[in-house]
Amino acid sequence: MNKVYAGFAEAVADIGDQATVMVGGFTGRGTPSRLLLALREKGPKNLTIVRNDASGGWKNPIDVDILIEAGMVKKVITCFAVFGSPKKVSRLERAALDGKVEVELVPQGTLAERIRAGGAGIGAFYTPVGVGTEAGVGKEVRVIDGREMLLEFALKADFALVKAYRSDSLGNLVYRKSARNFNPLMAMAAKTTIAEVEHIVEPGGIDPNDVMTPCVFVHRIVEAGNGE
Amino acid sequence: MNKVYAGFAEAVADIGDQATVMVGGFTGRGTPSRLLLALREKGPKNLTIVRNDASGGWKNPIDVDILIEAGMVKKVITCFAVFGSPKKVSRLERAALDGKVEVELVPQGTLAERIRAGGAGIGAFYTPVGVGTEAGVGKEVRVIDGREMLLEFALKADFALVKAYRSDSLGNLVYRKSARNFNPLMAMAAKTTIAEVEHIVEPGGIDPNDVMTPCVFVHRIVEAGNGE
Amino acid sequence: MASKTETLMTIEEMAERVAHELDGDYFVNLGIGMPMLVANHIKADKQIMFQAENGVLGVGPRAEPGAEDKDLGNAGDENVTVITGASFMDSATAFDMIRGGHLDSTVLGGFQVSESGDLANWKLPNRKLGSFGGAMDLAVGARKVIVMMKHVTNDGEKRIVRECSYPLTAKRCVSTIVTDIAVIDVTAEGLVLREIAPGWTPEDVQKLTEPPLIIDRAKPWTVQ
Amino acid sequence: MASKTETLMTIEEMAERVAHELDGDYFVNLGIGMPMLVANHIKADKQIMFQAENGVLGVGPRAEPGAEDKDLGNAGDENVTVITGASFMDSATAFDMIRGGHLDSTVLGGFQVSESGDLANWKLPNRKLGSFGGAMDLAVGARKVIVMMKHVTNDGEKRIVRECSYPLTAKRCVSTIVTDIAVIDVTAEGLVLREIAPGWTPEDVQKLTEPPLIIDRAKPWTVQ
Repeated sequence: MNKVYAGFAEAVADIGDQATVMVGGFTGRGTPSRLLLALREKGPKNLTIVRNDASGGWKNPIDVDILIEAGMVKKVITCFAVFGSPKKVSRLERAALDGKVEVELVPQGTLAERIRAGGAGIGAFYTPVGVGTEAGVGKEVRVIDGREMLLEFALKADFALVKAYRSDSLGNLVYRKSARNFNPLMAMAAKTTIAEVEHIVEPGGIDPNDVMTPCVFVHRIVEAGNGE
Repeated sequence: MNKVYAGFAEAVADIGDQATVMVGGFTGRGTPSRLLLALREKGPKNLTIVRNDASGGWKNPIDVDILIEAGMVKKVITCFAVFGSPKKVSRLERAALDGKVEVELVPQGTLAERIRAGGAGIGAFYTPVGVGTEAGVGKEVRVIDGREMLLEFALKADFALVKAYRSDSLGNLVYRKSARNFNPLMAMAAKTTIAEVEHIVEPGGIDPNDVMTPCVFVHRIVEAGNGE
Repeated sequence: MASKTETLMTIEEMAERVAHELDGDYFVNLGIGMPMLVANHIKADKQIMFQAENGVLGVGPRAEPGAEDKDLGNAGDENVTVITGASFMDSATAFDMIRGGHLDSTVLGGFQVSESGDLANWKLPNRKLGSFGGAMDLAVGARKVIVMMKHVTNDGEKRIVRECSYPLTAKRCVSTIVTDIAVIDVTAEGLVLREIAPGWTPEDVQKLTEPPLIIDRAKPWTVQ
Repeated sequence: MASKTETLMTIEEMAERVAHELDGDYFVNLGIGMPMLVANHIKADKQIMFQAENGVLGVGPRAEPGAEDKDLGNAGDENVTVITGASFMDSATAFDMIRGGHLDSTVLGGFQVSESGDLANWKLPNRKLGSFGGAMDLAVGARKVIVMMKHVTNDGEKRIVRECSYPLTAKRCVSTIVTDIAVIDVTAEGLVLREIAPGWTPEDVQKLTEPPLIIDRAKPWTVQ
């Protein structure tokens, strides 16, 4: 039942080929950079990555695009595949244009909700977002309350790599400011959730009212410090 | 933009006949008793009440069943309509058996999720809970990922009466311990959310990381003290 | 049946037996009523994080008189405490935990369990209204569902049946049944009689059980 | 068009004009890019709670150099601050707020807007891949959608069109379009020219706009 791992390599050692991996963070904020570096080092192939933004290019240079560049990724489910300006080509865009990586583009709120549904045992849901757009192609439409809505299915993963500010050694997580974003959702949606945390405290060190991800959702914790 | 109301009567003054009213709390914990008393005093008719438990009979005697007893309720959407023992008859059970109140019984997780969906702009969702039971009668079934699931629709309300521990004067809410329960969900799902709070503090008195219901979901606040 | 009365396990003994069944489980929800007694029988060296579906992970013992907290109860409105490492959450998250398959097990009361593991526990058939509570979600969502109930009704009616005649809580959800005379597993082969209370034979248990039991693996009641 | 160049509103003037359009709104999301400039033009006596879809309600000015917080940014990865009364939330809740219709308004950039208020703003037609970001949710969910864009492309191509030829963001979602020459409302009767930049006539604006404009209510550009 000990969830605290000494190193990042150890924590990602069983992420194998074909795994589906969710990666928390929004731009660089709340991104588990150390786990991403360890995963690149470990080097599994044909990963499916679920991540808000996959273009890279933010202030934090360690992002999921390092896995794409390393040729480890076969598919990316994301909201941001490219930069706004067509002049700047993201690693994902290049890989996709070369036919090396498949991209499933999802509206951001729908991505958040699909991940939450995956963790919550909800099979699918109807959202008004994306109707009549490329996001709705091939999807069922149903009129609810006079409004057309798309049927969207839950997303689950084999692993979630999340970043937290604090954790107790049981795995109760607290996030800080806008670094929360997708982390609590992904923590719920994976068979194995691995948290990179800045500080690990003893049980009792976090007020039960302040826990943002209860320990039931977290399987491994590695302390990173805050010096990234 | 001032959300702080001086009295409970004032805060519920526009809840009229036929309104759908969600009431936070689970047993007596987190139940907005003072708002319920004010609503009984105001006395609108033919209300639809959405509430986790509607049997009453808990430690806190001020519960939604006081509205049922006052003849103000035409329909209740709830998980708990009766006491476990058939020997003790709840006010709701008696009113339902007399044909005075219609009861829509919903599994608890489905109730929570339907309310959340209402606030989140999700039209409906599929859950495996209730398939093959009375909870599934007349509902669409779909197999998702090899599992039969029921289609359940979002719930919204005209008003939500919620109970919080602290609020700032902008309406950012913090709940305490297990008094949180349905309150944050209902706060999102109503056109007008009225919060009974123990203590109102100045803006800035609540750490932005600790806000449980952001002020965008809250329209009226009344200070109750903690002496109930 | 009257001649056997003296060897029926008490509710506390049943609760103790269920506690043993939770070995290896860590996140557990105890249903309202009889199942809540199980908490008293968890060995001191074994930590369990009890979840209460009203939004508590890490429910501890009942609050001492005078130390009750109006904002802290379990799903049955009992004044409880929390253990170190507990957390509070809203009802949606509490049920994400349940429905999403994150709990190792749940212990529920029962009126009837069928051969295929269907559970009926929320309403007596002659009652017009009932309460679903969180039972349907727990029965569907927990990875293991243990039902704790007396083997037969007070009127001697069988409760382990081919098909439930009482309103269902969930289909094919029960893993194990702990009664006052037996421990029975629901398996793909059928109901397996795993343990028998002292003084009972497999044949005795079969007489009070509608579907055929697989009895060749039956052992004496585990005493901790 | 060349002869009119000197009277095109600048991006800052457009942002100022959009700010005026937010009168009475309190919860507002500014899209990534040009719309973010609007925040600089909110009058000091008027408080707005800006939402950022990465999970901030109450975004304040950019962080001063040296005072950046690695855990605090807006949806465009800018280092920002928060105002008093702000709150943080996860992405699901941020989008519950958006999709659930809780925001008074959003300001989005645009490539094209159609007569019926369809918006295209996420991908140029010649590009294979794009980014949806949060634009689709904002366009569908906010109670008022203001589009801020230049009236025509750099090549002089009309952007306010009968039907969008670019990939759609959402159908029938736009309330008002603020361009560098006009303010136009999307109404059930059609596009209503509400304001015109200095030096322009309604007929000039019509020439650069594909669908017919209702011009009889056109007024001069509002200067604050």
